[in-house]
Amino acid sequence: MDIPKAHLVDMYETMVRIRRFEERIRELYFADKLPAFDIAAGLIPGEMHLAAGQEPVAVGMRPHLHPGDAITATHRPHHVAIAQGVDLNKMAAEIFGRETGLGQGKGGHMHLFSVEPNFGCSGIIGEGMPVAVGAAMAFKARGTGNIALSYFGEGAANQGAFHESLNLAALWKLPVVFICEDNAYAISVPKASSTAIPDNSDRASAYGIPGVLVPENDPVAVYEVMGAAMDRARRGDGPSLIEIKTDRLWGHFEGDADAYRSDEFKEDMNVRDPLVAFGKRLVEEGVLSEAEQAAIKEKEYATVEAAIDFALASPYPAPEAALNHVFA
Amino acid sequence: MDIPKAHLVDMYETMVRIRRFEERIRELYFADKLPAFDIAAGLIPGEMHLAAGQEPVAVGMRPHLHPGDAITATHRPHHVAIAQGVDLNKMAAEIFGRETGLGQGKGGHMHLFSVEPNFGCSGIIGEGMPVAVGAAMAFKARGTGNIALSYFGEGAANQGAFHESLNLAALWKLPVVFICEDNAYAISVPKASSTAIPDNSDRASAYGIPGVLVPENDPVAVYEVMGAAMDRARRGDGPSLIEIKTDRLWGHFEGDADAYRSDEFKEDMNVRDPLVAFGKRLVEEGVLSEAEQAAIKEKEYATVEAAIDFALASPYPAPEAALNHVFA
Amino acid sequence: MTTMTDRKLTMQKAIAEGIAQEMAVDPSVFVMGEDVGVYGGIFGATEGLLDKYGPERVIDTPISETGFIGAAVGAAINGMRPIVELMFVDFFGVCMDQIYNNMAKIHYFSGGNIKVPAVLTTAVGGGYSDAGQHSQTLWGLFAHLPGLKVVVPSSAYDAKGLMISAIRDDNPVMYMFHKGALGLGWMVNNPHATGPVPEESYTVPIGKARVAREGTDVTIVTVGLSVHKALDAAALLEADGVSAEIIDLRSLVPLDREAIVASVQKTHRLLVVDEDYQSFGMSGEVITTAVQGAFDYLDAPPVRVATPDIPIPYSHPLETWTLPSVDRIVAAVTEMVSG
Amino acid sequence: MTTMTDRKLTMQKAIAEGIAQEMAVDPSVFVMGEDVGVYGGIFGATEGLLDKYGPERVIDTPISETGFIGAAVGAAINGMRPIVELMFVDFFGVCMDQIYNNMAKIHYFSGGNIKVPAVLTTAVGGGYSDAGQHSQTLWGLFAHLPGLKVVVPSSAYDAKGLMISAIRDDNPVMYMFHKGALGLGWMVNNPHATGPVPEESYTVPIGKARVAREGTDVTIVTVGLSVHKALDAAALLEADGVSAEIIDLRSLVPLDREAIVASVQKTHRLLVVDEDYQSFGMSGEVITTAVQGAFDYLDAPPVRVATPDIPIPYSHPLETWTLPSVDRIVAAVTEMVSG
Ligand SMILES: Cc1ncc(C[n+]2csc(CCOP(=O)(O)OP(=O)(O)O)c2C)c(N)n1
Ligand SMILES: Cc1ncc(C[n+]2csc(CCOP(=O)(O)OP(=O)(O)O)c2C)c(N)n1
Ligand SMILES: [Mg+2]
Ligand SMILES: [Mg+2]
Repeated sequence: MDIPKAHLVDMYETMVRIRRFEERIRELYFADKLPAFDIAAGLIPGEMHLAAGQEPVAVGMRPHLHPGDAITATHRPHHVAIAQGVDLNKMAAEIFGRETGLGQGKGGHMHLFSVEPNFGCSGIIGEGMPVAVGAAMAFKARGTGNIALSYFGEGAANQGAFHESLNLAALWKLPVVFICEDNAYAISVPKASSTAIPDNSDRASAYGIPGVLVPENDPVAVYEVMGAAMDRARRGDGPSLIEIKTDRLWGHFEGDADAYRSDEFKEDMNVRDPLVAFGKRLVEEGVLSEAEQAAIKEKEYATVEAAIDFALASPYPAPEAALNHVFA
Repeated sequence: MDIPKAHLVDMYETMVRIRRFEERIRELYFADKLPAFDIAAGLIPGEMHLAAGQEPVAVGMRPHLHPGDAITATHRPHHVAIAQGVDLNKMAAEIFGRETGLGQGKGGHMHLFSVEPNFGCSGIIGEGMPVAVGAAMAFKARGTGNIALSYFGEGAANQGAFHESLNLAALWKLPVVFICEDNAYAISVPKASSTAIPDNSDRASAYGIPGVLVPENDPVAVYEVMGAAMDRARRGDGPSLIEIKTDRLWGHFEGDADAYRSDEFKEDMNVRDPLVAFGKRLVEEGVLSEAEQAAIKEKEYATVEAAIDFALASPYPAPEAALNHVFA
Repeated sequence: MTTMTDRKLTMQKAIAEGIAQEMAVDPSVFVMGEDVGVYGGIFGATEGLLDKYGPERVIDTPISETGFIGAAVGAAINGMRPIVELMFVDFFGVCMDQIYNNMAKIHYFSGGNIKVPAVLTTAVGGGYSDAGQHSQTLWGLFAHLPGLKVVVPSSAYDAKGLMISAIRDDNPVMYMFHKGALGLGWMVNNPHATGPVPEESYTVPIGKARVAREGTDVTIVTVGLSVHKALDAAALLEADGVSAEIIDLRSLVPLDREAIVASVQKTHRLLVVDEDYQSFGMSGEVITTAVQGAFDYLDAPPVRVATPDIPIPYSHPLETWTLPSVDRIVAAVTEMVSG
Repeated sequence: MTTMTDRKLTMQKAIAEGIAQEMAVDPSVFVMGEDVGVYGGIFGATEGLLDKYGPERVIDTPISETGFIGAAVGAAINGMRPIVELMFVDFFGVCMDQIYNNMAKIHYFSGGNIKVPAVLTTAVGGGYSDAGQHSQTLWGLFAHLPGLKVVVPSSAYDAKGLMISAIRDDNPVMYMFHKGALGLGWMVNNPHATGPVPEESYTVPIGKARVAREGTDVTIVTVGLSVHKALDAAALLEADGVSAEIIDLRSLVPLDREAIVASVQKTHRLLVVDEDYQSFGMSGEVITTAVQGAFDYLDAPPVRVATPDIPIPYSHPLETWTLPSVDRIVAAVTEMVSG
């Protein structure tokens, strides 16, 4: 790995932070919903899509980001938001529906928006892809030197917005990187039942742009491929399409019985947990000892806990505040 | 040309019929709109998209059609409808807004629907593509042995519906042939300003299906390629994507000043008029003499004239008939 | 003709049963949509169908709503009777052309020659903090556009009967079920969501409202989950000596204007409860119907309790304040009758 | 502040001039859409802009409405002020998600932190036999959904001023121009389509209705091309001794409810003329506004002249019968005042 150690450590720290955040959200999500699960109840009501297992997809681009770069993410946004550095306190507060949240409680977990860093996500499949194209248009017109990253699932790659966005970005040679998080399932529908070809990265040829497959759920592989694609975009050479094979360790949303995936599939997934694997490798390669990793854990856990404490200590918005912010 | 003579003659006759129909519609369209063009005036008000020059795209599939095969066409539908054998009298009557029309005057030139033959078209770009997929699903479920053809322009190939339709048809191995009529322009926008790669047929690889480019606007070439694709679909081997380079001889719609295409471009197009070229070739190859072609013209002109006479002799629907047929 | 029954079902099971029974008798009926097969529908509307009828008739689709809803149109005009699910109505924006311009208009454009017997099922409604892209009802929007019938059951009995009517209808029917009225184990517990449902097949006519409760002092016109809220409100109002009549529209298209007018002529007062956005929608249409049909009978201006013209907010206190509630209904009626 | 002017422009030229003037002063303004460049917009709304501002700021797009309208959202939240054209409003179905769920809601979701200053221009309306997929107005549908301002100019003066207001507005504004009101040489000749337009830049406030004609016997509330029809009808009615007041709403969102109520309080009668589909739309909303705001003033039930709930038919006699007309307005008012 001829990657600066600082980058490796940063990616590891971020993975730990993401995983811990997802674990804590999961615990608190269920805390007051069980034993008789009621989606409307508790500190965090509503749907909750967690990304445990998909950390490599998010952290690999992190060292290559510049301030002002735009990211559009999906209904499963936490890992990407955290990797970009979205304020964790405000993000947690939003998820808990508090006044101090990114959107003062109006958006919730699928609608996290941040100005600095420049982040957005959405509950509609494919919706963020054209937005990334437009962000790139703005960067080009304004000469900011920024690029846009657009995350989407392998299920989203069959939505019309995918096609239109890639064509526009390629046609106008815009600084965008499209990143397909291939976790093999769209809710219960496996990729083979939704996608006519094995690899979405091969669809890049329909737009005359580079398509790269990252076949392993590994932050280093992602780091390298994303680095090249982001450089290319920043240089003005146009968009790329990256597909990364990754794993959604948990259900589609919390409360999903996940009966559509076999026990074997789930077991295999847990065995290859990317956080565990990356930690081991960093020990092996002498980048971070077990003790150092434990220290990182402690620090990151504290960061996450502080964010959750901040959220829980924050007030709910006043009910009539619902009327604010429809128009500027 | 090792094509049965009957097919060649049939294609020529159909091309003559189509061209004559378009010419006569054009004349009658302008007749009472000029000198001060008013789109709302005259025997045929509204937009009028004519397909003169695109006859090869339509007639090439004709000898391979079976009864019950479905076709979905575009806002520029006449050539395809005529080639499939849609009742010319009722079609003309619809275009003239008469009670005897295919839709009793409700649909008009962009909304021609026929049960036998199984034809439909639409004013919305890409709208017919998923419909063809669904027709093919029905044929497969019902075991009718039929196939569906979906026509669309090269401009439509950048619409999301294109992507979703091809993916579904490929995924489910449905009997559909997708036919891109590449006339190089979408209204004023040239293909190079809208499509990130030169040939849409190359987009077939994004769905793992055959993609075939027909580089010349020639009924024989279309006949051969369409024959293979239609056979393949009928055999149960799934969809194909065919792109045919063709020419729209006139404006996007009648009344279009067509200033966005150079005089040279237009001149070249007229020089290579496919009807003229095909006629010459049939003489050269001894398929149809000039005299025989003249006889065909006479017959087809009479057929077209009879359809227009039928339309003009038909009454307009009663105004309140507007209320009928909202629901069955 | 339906027999009396002691059997109780949730609305979710009643929907799935209605589909299953029609699939049994009509081989042209099939189901497609995202997660309708193995998963049984995110809201269970297609539960058990894959096991019964197999993957040729219960088809899991890619996330391609324009593609597969358009395919339903093509299948419907070629001899099939598809039931196609749009998982949440909020997603209509990615596929609306196929719905309103194609499915809804082909019959008309064809001068009546072509029929499009498709059922478009979709989940609607909020109340569980799913935020602004997963909580809308939007029925006013669909009812505004010609060519689609629009039904919204509020009870298990109606849900099954309207589903069977919808499948047999030769027109496209949009079948909107409210998540909160389904009786799902994992959704807000709702006692009104379970009710008697005959085992045999039966129909409920599309276009006929139902008097969900008789009353004399005020008419409450509503639909979907708000019928339940209105019933709860009426019970409270009864204690205050106010007798509310509740009209459950059951279908927005066709709209049973006679039922609205007749009730207002009787009670002289009208409240419309609408979980859809307040302006330019159902509430204004119902009020206009009443004003035009019962102008001289009205003792007070009609009132509405609806979702204000704001995106539906995520946070629990915001959402609770935003959606129609029993409290808001009681308060509105109380003010009207005392005013 | 605007100066008096003798210069007359068509509405089409006034729109293009408004855009051009804002592009001159604000480099963040750019235009994109199908055929907006070389062609100048199918209805001329962007005429001359490519020559003036070049292809970087006047961008012809592929036929990818979801793609480029979504891109307008991305550009708007990243420092630009896009004007994006949806060629005909009828095409909204292929891109509605980007409009109503994204452009319209991001400001809200972000708790006010992010602004989306985009203008979405679109052509509306029928009357020239373009049939059911090219003749709709659909403004009621857009006004039903929160987060978008919706403006509909009827005069050249308003067209320019509203365009400049829309561009400067920090919210997404849907700017709907009626094809028949543009004064296009190739469209039905319409004398009302040309009017005085100051050369300098000026704004017309969004959300304020305009009294297009003062009167005492009946209020006609309308918008777009129907304002012209109402004016023609009012002239005929005047000859019959009926004095009609005409309110041109100019914007549906925000809706100037005060103007509606004030006029009805004065005239005691209301007719709504709406080229959009009749049910579940603008006409019901305006009537509800009047009934709630002027209940005791109304001498007769409000009436509407709208497009019935049918797809817009192609054939000339059918379409003529379907759309609101001067005759239908005159007949409706005559019946109301004599009834
Ligand atoms: C347009 C649209 N259709 C359907 C849905 C419902 N839905 C939410 S997540 C999801 C699956 C997405 O799969 P994928 O893109 O692979 O992302 P993943 O959930 O695996 O991260 C679906 C179908 C939606 N939100 N938007
Ligand atoms: C969804 C949609 N967008 C835009 C239009 C307007 N429009 C009508 S025809 C056309 C150009 C179509 O180009 P192409 O697909 O190449 O077909 P051609 O006209 O060349 O036959 C456009 C943009 C439309 N009808 N529908
Ligand atoms: Mg996935
Ligand atoms: Mg073309």
